Amino acid sequence: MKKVVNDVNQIVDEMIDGLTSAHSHYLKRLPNTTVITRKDVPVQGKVGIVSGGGSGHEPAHAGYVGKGMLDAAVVGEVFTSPTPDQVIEAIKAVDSGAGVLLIIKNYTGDVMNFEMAKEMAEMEGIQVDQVIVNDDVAVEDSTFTTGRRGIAGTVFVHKIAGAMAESGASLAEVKEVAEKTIANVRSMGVALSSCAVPAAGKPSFHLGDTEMEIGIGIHGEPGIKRVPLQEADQIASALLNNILLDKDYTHSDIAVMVNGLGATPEMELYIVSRKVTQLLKEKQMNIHRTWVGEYMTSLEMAGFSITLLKLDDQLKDLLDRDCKTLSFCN
Amino acid sequence: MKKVVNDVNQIVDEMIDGLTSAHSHYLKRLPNTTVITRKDVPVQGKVGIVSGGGSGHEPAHAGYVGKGMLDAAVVGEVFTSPTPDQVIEAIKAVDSGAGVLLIIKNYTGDVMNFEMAKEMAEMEGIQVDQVIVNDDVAVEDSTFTTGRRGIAGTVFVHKIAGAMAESGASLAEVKEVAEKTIANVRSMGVALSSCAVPAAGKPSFHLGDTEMEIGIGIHGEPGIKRVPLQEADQIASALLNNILLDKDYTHSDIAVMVNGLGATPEMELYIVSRKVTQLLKEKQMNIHRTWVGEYMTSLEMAGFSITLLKLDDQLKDLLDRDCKTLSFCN
Amino acid sequence: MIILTVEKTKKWMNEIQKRMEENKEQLTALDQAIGDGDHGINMERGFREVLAKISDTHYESVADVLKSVAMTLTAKVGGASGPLYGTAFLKMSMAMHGKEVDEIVFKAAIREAVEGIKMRGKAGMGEKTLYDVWNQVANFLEEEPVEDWNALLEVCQATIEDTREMAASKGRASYLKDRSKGHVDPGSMSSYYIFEALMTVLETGE
Amino acid sequence: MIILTVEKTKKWMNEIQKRMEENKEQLTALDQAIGDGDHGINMERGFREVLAKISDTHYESVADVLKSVAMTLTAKVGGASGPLYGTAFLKMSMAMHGKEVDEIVFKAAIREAVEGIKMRGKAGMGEKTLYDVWNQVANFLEEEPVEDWNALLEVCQATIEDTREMAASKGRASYLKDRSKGHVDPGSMSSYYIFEALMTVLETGE
Ligand SMILES: Nc1ncnc2c1ncn2[C@@H]1O[C@H](COP(=O)(O)OP(=O)(O)O)[C@@H](O)[C@H]1O
Ligand SMILES: Nc1ncnc2c1ncn2[C@@H]1O[C@H](COP(=O)(O)OP(=O)(O)O)[C@@H](O)[C@H]1O
Ligand SMILES: [Mg+2]
Ligand SMILES: [Mg+2]
Ligand SMILES: [Mg+2]
Ligand SMILES: [Mg+2]
Repeated sequence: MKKVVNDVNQIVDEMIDGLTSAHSHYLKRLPNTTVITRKDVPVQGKVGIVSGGGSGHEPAHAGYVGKGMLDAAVVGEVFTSPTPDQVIEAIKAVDSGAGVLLIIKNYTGDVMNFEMAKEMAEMEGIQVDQVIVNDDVAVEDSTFTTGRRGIAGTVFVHKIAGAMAESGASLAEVKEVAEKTIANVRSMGVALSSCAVPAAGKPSFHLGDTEMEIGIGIHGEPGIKRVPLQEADQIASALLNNILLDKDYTHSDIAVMVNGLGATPEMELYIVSRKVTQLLKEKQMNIHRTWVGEYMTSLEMAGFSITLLKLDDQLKDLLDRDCKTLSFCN
Repeated sequence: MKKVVNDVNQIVDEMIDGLTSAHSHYLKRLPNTTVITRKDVPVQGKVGIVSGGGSGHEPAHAGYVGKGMLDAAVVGEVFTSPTPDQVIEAIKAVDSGAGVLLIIKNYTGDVMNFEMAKEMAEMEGIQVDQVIVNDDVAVEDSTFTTGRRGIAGTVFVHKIAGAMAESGASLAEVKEVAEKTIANVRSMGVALSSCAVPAAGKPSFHLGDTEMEIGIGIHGEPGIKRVPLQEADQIASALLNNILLDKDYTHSDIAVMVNGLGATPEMELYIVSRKVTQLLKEKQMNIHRTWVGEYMTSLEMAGFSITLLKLDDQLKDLLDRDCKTLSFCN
Repeated sequence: MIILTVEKTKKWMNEIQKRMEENKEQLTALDQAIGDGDHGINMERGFREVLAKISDTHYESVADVLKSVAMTLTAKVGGASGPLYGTAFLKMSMAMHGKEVDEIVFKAAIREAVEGIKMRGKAGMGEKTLYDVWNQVANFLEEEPVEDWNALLEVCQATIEDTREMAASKGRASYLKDRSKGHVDPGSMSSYYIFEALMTVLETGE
Repeated sequence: MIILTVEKTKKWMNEIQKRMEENKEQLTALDQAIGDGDHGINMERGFREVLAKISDTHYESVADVLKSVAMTLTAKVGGASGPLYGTAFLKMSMAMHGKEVDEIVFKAAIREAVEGIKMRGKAGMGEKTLYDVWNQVANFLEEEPVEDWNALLEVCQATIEDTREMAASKGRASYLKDRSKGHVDPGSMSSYYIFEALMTVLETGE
């Protein structure tokens, strides 16, 4: 897998530079960090929202920094959680005194690094709280595992928590609505081809010419099973069935996301989204809105994920509010 | 190259269905056509803007349909110009009496099909005019060729003509500003891997493990030369130099686009954009704004293109105006 | 002597469709070399749609069949070849309008088709396009009787071979300039199948 | 007898760094099998940064060196292994604070490191993580004198082998459940290199 890179050890640094210099009118990099923030942080009186994770999932998370969503994104090495010192810088930069919410995807590394940062920031007198997104139904949620992974559903958590914070809510209120979103969001993905971590120089795994991996993780972690490639409609219903087995969305208002993992053309995502829309209507769900595109990628992996979020009036309102970020705008 | 599809002959139809059902709050499909329009067409008193082309370049062109950009996108088979009858449907749907501007990318097929439609619509008494975008400096613009191809620079033409039309300008005025944009926009691309037309079932061309194709066309048409893969910074300066050889942008205000062709991760696009920003600053150009992302793709091709647009006060103003489409919003 | 009837014209389309289906991959491969790799797909789709359209329709005249063919190709092929073949068949239809198709009418219709292609595509001889084949066919027919099908196909083949060494200056292949040399023009090849199909129909007689 | 000095501790880090560099691909490959394919990259980066940090710095005590190591690993590794190794070295440093590092202090420090890993990662024995190796090392040291390095490395190796047949229930590999069986845990392997490096340093004496 060929890459457009210079020094593989400088990828993250150069990416952040590229991103903040391209969009310097409303993003900035905290000097000597891997933290990208809104230009106007700290926003007085507003709860700060910080998310982040390993890089390689672009536009997550920097693409969601802006009015109505995140205040800062902390960027780690490719597929590697950022370190506590960086998270602390982000927390300090966005805190206006109203406290800071960390939105963490449920990976051992992310949880440990963000929690260390939280502990240290609290020692410095900043009010910090956290939520952990775990929307991936491909992983069994039992006491024998580290629990479900956080994948594309995280973007809805960013949007809703961000809108709540923007409205002037307290840290406890923002956390509460983020938790509500997490409780109502479920996702599952499929891969048709591998990605390659640039520094590793070779594909993370191998899939045969007629194989796909159901339940793939966004770092190329193997999924539930490897099966022969099927038609788009079949794959879409298989993923959807897994989600609906896990949570009942019948008669609900829902938000839908069909998320491309990297190399799958938008054309194919819409073929999937067509089937998803059909199936959800058949199953008597009321689609409030649908997002189709690349929201949480895995480098150049081919494949996609489907996310459903059950909405009540509050979530609907927050989801629909204006926001202004690079990759999500209402 | 594995695809998430059902029947390869139904791809375009299913994609359009998926797209218009996902975004039914502001897009619609004209029944029994491959035309996607704003829901509110014809917009009274406004010049209609129609673009389109073969599919496989998503989000072009349906992603640019909406307030402040296109009124309709006409979708052809993969990499194949749409047919005149479809273009006519689009023209009729968007014309409110103020006339219609066709924005055509300079490919023999597109030009012939859109021109046939224009002739027929004029016979029905609709005022139609056209502009042909030819921003690709990889192709020599001589009387011995069909001239330069239209590639990612087309998106700037959509934006600017769209903003002009939205402001209530006449067809002649909208055409004039579109022509001005075309005169000031230049692009060039590079491919690291091929794409595969779904119905063909195999890659359109082959690139060795350490090769890249400089000057690639967005349908996989071969470029200027095939050379060993280089570092991101080298590729970026090679493309930029070709553009700057063709047109002098020194001391100008410019808009920049780094456009991903499909499989290249956003991470890599930002590494490129970083270098482009550096080089342009060194060369004393004033970057007004930069867009980085997938705007005019070639299915799952890996690679990218760089576009520069020279701005005067009018173009700057039109580029900055509000717009509301799926893939471009200010 | 009448050489084309409604029946024969339908059969002609049938024969073309068979060839486009059989040679879809070959045409696509030729277009992958110097174009965008869809010519076979375009032609197969176009003539499949033509058959679907004309098979069960009743036509009064050859001109009517060909008009239907022209409309269908224009509406279903797209790309460069759609308007070009669409125009070719439309011009043939117009030249045959109100007439029975004997040798003279037929030859005049082919010449009209060639002019239509030229008008639409603005290509001249030697630009490595399907115009080359059509023009050579028309030239040949002006000199020779229609019976000499083998000679006509030889002309086609020779012209296709000629396109191999040309540098394209029209269509997508023109972007390649000298790099287009060494490859046969896909549109010329599909035109060959159109004439080969015609030969099969006319040779077998009534 | 003092077994670790500032000099020796620096040399220890040096030896670790060499091993992480040499085995970067192996560790990454192990992580590709049951994780996300970055463990070698993470470890190589971490200890490269450790060397850059400590090489030219003057330290008063072993505890100071290890604190620097811990801070650097925490700040440069990320992922799961960063906080875990960072915590391990930090706990060691804290246990050695104000002391010279003789056998007793050393053994106590290792036990503290193990407790730190457990506190941070919440893993117990048999969950197929680097905790397994650290815990077995601590257990071994409680029974045996520090000189028996070969026996200690054998314990490490046996533990690594044990992880092969375990189903992971912590870290990324846990997503695989039974499918994680048949693969050695990458973090256990990198822990092995840490102890192997220590052995080289301690064996060579002053
Ligand atoms: N201007 C032109 N005049 C005549 N024939 C042309 C012209 N441009 C292209 N062609 C023919 O069209 C063929 C390509 O058709 P096709 O692949 O279906 O369309 P596209 O190039 O739009 O994908 C070429 O091989 C050539 O013979
Ligand atoms: N909860 C945990 N407790 C102890 N060790 C763990 C835990 N989670 C993961 N590990 C160790 O971390 C190793 C993976 O490290 P690394 O690949 O660098 O981080 P990541 O999994 O975040 O990419 C695993 O092989 C395992 O030994
Ligand atoms: Mg990792
Ligand atoms: Mg084409
Ligand atoms: Mg073609
Ligand atoms: Mg890992």
